[in-house]
Amino acid sequence: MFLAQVHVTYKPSILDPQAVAIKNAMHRLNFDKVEAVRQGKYFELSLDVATATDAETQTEAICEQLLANPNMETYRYEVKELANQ
Amino acid sequence: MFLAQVHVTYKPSILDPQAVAIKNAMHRLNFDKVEAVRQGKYFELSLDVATATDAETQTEAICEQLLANPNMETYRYEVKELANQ
Amino acid sequence: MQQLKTELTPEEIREQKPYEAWGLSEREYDYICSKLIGRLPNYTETGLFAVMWSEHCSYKNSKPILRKFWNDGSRVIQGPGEGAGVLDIGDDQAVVFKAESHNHPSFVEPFEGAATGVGGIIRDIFSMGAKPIASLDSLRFGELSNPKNRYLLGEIVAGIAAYGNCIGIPTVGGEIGFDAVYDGNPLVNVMCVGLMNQADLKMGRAKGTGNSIIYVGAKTGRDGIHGATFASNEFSDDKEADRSAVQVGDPFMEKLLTDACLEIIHDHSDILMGIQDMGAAGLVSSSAEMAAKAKSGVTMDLDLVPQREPGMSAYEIMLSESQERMLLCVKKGEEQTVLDIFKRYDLDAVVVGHVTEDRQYRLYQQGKLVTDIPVTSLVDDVVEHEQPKRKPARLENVQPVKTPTVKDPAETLAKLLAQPTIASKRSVFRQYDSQVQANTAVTPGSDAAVVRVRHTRKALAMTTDCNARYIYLDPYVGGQIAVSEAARNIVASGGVPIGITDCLNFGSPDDPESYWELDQSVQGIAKACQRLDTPVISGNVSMYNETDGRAIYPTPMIGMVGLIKDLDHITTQDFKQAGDVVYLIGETGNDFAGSELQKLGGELPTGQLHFDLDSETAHQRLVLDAIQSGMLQSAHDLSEGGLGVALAESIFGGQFGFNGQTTLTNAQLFSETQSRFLVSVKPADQARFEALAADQAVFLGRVTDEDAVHLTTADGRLEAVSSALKETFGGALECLMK
Amino acid sequence: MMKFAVVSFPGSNCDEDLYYAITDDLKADAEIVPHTSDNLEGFDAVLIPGGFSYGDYLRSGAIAKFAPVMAAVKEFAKAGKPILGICNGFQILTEAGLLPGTLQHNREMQFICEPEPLMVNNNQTLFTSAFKAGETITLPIAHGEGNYYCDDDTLAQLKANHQIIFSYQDNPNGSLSDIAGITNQAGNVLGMMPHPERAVESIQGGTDGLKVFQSILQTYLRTV
Ligand SMILES: Nc1ncnc2c1ncn2[C@@H]1O[C@H](COP(=O)(O)OP(=O)(O)O)[C@@H](O)[C@H]1O
Ligand SMILES: [Mg+2]
Repeated sequence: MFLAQVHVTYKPSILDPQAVAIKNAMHRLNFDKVEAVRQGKYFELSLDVATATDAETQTEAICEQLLANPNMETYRYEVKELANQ
Repeated sequence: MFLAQVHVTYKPSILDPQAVAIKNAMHRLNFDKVEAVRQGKYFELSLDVATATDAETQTEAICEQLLANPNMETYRYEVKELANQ
Repeated sequence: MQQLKTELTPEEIREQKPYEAWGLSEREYDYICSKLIGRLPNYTETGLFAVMWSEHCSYKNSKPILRKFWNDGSRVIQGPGEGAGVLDIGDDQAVVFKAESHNHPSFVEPFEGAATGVGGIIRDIFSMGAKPIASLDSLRFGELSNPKNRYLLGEIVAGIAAYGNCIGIPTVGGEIGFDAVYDGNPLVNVMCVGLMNQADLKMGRAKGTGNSIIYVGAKTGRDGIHGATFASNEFSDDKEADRSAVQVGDPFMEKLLTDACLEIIHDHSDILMGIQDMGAAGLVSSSAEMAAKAKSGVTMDLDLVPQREPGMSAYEIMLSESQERMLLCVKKGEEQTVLDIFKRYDLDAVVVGHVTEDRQYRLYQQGKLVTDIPVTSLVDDVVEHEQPKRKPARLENVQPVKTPTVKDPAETLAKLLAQPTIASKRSVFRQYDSQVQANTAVTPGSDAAVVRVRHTRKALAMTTDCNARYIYLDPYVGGQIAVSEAARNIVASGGVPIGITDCLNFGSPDDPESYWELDQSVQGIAKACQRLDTPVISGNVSMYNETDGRAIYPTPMIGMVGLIKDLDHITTQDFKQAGDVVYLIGETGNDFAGSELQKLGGELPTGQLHFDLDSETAHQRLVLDAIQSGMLQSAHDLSEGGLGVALAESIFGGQFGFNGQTTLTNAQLFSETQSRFLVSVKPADQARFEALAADQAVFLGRVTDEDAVHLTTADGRLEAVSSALKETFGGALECLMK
Repeated sequence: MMKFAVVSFPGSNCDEDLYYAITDDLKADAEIVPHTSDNLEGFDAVLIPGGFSYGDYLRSGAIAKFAPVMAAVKEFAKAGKPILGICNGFQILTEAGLLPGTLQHNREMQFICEPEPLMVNNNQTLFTSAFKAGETITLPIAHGEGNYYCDDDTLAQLKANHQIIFSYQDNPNGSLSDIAGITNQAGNVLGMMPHPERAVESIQGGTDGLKVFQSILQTYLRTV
């Protein structure tokens, strides 16, 4: 069993109203040392495959087809083997 | 300048309809090796503070007060110093 | 369009012709150089010309045709040419509405494309000084057997819902049609309706030398650069990879913007000289148009424009189509009042320039004059193109269609009710908040939506309609039908039709057949509008709806608003009580050309349409009279699927059945003869109604509380279970989406 | 005359609807109070409207709970005065800790706007005294995140104290125990996902919602 940890974030040029709202909220709460906020989605997939390569191939395909919108998002992921099932 | 990378995820006991929907979508796309999906939010905060400890204190407070809902979410974060401003 | 590291010099532009990729022809470029500015434009200026001269901004191809529309009428306060049209509805109030297409962006990025489409049309409404009170969406997709279309439908609807629900404007109606011709080219048309006090009317004018130009709203980013020319070019498969036009909407920001602008309009009308939204071609089109309409000039300092990204060029700042931005012209010396209000709403607002006397359009960046051209060269001097027209060969020697045989009308009815174009759209419209503002009297699911005007006895009825299969068969007659069908929906709801907006979704104007279709349908629309007294007060043109050279059906969507004079007149299509008497208004012929029954047989639309504006107006008059004198329990217009479908739909609102008899044949139950209504009347009003209707209505049967429909025809019987029909109708769309 | 405060946050969109429900239909006094206000003196009840406060970015209600006015709302709650949060208002009250539990995404992950039949489980509250016990009413819902969740202990408590005021007859969103509306333990704070203010005139399709406001008014009149 493998665990894929996926991060999906907006491309830098895309307006992210949510991040703006969150940053404003932080400033209102006097966390004014926060200079910038980016936000994104995080996924953990447990994959029942034989090898790390399989896990990577699957994760890549899933990101491309489902988890990320290539028009405006980029993704990165890491795969690790899970010790005990 | 420090970068805090924050992950907010549902507590394991909570049923997350969004994760269920994503897993179902994966199975419909024939990614049937995906045994489980967890999803959450990911934040990157750039903090203009002097020390790593400061960055951690701030991040902890921000997570607690704003980024996570303690009823159903947990959070974890890492702080690292940014090389060049 | 990727950013060029170093901008081309004017000479390099002349040599390398980058403007051609931006949609400006060499002939236009030469004309601009020699006739309009007398020199070679620099890089920024060339970009400005390219967008401002695009079809999307200038209407250069469609203007000669749009002039054929009819926009008079006693209620018209503002016709086409402003953000939206305005009609008088009495009591010093006015209704404001317009529709807009977002077809191409919604294909490229369905969720955000549709969402920003909603955002854009809302800005057009409140920039006139009106509070947006309702939206409608008119959508077309390829068949749902194609997974891409299921994806597009899901995302587009979610995008419309996300934006409309958040901003708090009820989405009260719309329509969805399916046909393979929309594969790869879905249509997303959104209409917004606003309500205002006539005294608050505002225009997009940069008026009064020395007055300030104020930028407000979202920061400018590199999104959507060349969106306008993008929308004006047909797209083919390889352009599916073109990602530059993606914009993300922020309905929260737009809500603040709406409230703040309306507050300024109400409370500080005297210092607000003009206001306009930044739509297609963003800052350049809003500022240039405001100056052109006021016959003034404008000077702006681009360093002052709020920017989301560092290092943006003048070209990028001016052409950006970042959403949720407005441009205001405010009296010199009074800027602070306006800036303070925006501050209270937490919005960025900055004085970026001022109005000048000399009608020049000047832009400065980092102290350098980067643009200096006449305002008129960007707006008024665009050369119109009346394109060649040719009647398509398919419309020559049209053969009459044969009447289909219908053995078991119940089976045919069930099949029609399961057609996605006919089936209930509840699974879509339940995703829209249709009741926020608490004024919605008729929610989606009946003929027209009805929104009451609070603190009066009035209400507004609204609908969008277009049967493109008819337009394909005969754009002139089809255009008349589209307007008439919209009017029928308004009338069935108890309203007097008062005006229309439109979205003309067509193929390339360079194709003489497409251009002919555009011309013919506009003439048909104009004719019906004049007869029905519904002027065209606003609209939008979307051309180049082609994928790999194949055009969609010409689809001129009509958005109509009606005035319901008293809340008591509000009528829905649902039968109300067992025992009520049901009548069919209007004669039924063998009209299967373009019908859903024909489509069920797998045929492309063929045959000839029949339509008569005299019967149309007479029948509408009758229904309105009957409603206004309190005789009708329900009224439903007949459209796709004819009498059979209309009868079934009338039953579905309650738990009713029907028992009746007709001289029509089985097949005629599904004929789509125009100008018909199905109405129900209390037994006590039967004589009164028959006297009013004379020979225009025939008795069809009675509403029952049985779970069954019995209808004897000339050559058979329709026998069906009401609840089974309802289930088919109710579940079909969801089922196809799985 | 009884006076209602309708608290308005940036992004609230049912504030006017509530204002009109009170002034036009209940015929009581109401005032829209901005999020920046820190004072609720002079008001007899507080209404927290639906909408998308601060865009509902992050989590619905999460940012609104920090608005200046919320401190005053908490004081108001502590004083035992009536507070009604509707839709986004309910979400804000849970985020602010004035009500237990949270509202998650609807089970089907879609926004739902529809009239819903509801059971009035408890008519012994200041918000429901005008209803009959066990009465079925219909109110519109309009939300994407109305799927109520809390842990087992909380649920047991809600049940034991009769804090589940409204429940769905035909659970549209996956809410735990069909919960549509709950009060706090003291019974003076009600959060509900359905919109009573959209059902106060027959032209809106029903008037069941008016009784919620009438209950508040009657209770007030009985106590002054
Ligand atoms: N995309 C949509 N959004 C909102 N309402 C819709 C949509 N599509 C259809 N509806 C609603 O469903 C009902 C039936 O639509 P339609 O079949 O187009 O009616 P008609 O044939 O009378 O014009 C109408 O009330 C319409 O407003
Ligand atoms: Mg109709």
